[in-house]
Amino acid sequence: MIRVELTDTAFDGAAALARLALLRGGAVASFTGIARDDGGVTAIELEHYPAMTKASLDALVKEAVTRWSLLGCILIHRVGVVAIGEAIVLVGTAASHRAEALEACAYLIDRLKTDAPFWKKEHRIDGSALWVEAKASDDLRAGKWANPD
Amino acid sequence: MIRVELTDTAFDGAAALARLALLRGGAVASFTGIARDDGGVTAIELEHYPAMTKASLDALVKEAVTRWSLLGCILIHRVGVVAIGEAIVLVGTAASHRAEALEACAYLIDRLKTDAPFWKKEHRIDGSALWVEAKASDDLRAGKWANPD
Amino acid sequence: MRLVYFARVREAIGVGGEDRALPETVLTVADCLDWLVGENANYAAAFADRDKLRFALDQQMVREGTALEGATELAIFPPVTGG
Amino acid sequence: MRLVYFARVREAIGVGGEDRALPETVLTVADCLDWLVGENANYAAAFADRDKLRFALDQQMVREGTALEGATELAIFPPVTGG
Repeated sequence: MIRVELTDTAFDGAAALARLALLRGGAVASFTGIARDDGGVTAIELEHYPAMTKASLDALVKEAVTRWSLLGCILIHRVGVVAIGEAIVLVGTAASHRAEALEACAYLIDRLKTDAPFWKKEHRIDGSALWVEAKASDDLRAGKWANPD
Repeated sequence: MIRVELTDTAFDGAAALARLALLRGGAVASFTGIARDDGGVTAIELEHYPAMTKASLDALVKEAVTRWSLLGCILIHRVGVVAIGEAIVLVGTAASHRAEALEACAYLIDRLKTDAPFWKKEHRIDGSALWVEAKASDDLRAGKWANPD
Repeated sequence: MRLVYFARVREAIGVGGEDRALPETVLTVADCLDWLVGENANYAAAFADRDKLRFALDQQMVREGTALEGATELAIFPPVTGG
Repeated sequence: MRLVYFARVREAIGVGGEDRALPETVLTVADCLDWLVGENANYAAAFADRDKLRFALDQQMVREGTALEGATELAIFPPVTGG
């Protein structure tokens, strides 16, 4: 069961994950990225590259499913304006054992942060809006997945 | 918000995780271990050491919260008979950033597998019941957390 | 060639996309940037810090040195910040 | 000393726990195992493979060589298989 979805409205992560638990695997791992107010942020807006985004996420999921022989995988990402406290992204993985589920989940969130064409703009209380800067640490984390361990 | 719980009935993992998402952190990671039928298994029974179990889980959670400065942590583990398909354990972690949440979650499930006094007995279709053998790979995984990286 | 821009680059140039007939001499992504900068001041500002630019050719991430060859769409954007 | 057993060890011995007055000479967990084995054949079977035994003294995981000292409860069990 593979589900890759872009959505411009809040999604029910719990329901999505519940389906992974039905795949008779022994392990389900998940990561939820939440819009966070680190001081003065009212909302986070996600711009993306429609013709490429879904394809890039599909490719990452396909890679993870193969490399960690996943029974199921979910990747839901918001586009447009996300209110503080709402989920921006959900990654869910199901496998027979925990190592595969945990590693594939970390792989997907690390890689999508450096490979999927999204850009975050922080809307602030004072009415300003700033593009979020990519973090070098994200490139580092993505890099460590380069050669299959 | 820290919640460590032993329960002899099925629990609602989704509701537990939803509370972690309210802690204004940017990242929530989770792991669910599910009773799996790898051929002829009808149920899995968990024996545990009541006087020690909760204390050992509390200690692991305390260590994870400190080491990865978690905003919240959940650890729910079943005791008694668990039907195939039901969750045996849920680990949930909330932090400002994904690295802390993901690593703390993997730490907790790896360490509880070698440190928490539970023993699994597989009940099989033919009426037999076999104690599950501990896996050397579990000791290996737990070992890698020894020195804080 | 269809050129598409996103985020800070789109804002600096002022449009999200445009179609351009590229001269024969423009062979790589880098050549294309140089040619555009020569065309219009806005591009100079948008492409000022090339370390802070990423590229996709027909929706595949590529480096600056990649040849355009038969590609139909070149996207130019800042490092991605999704997730 | 309160002795408690679990899983395969409990089944091999036949009881989940018992109270025993340990002789002065029993100083460590290992001594205790040796003494019990001397007492009753069931213990010999239960403790046959010491690599497959784990111990907790007053609910703290310990090794075979750990001194009993003032501890009140010694748990003897197979490697844990939770999670």
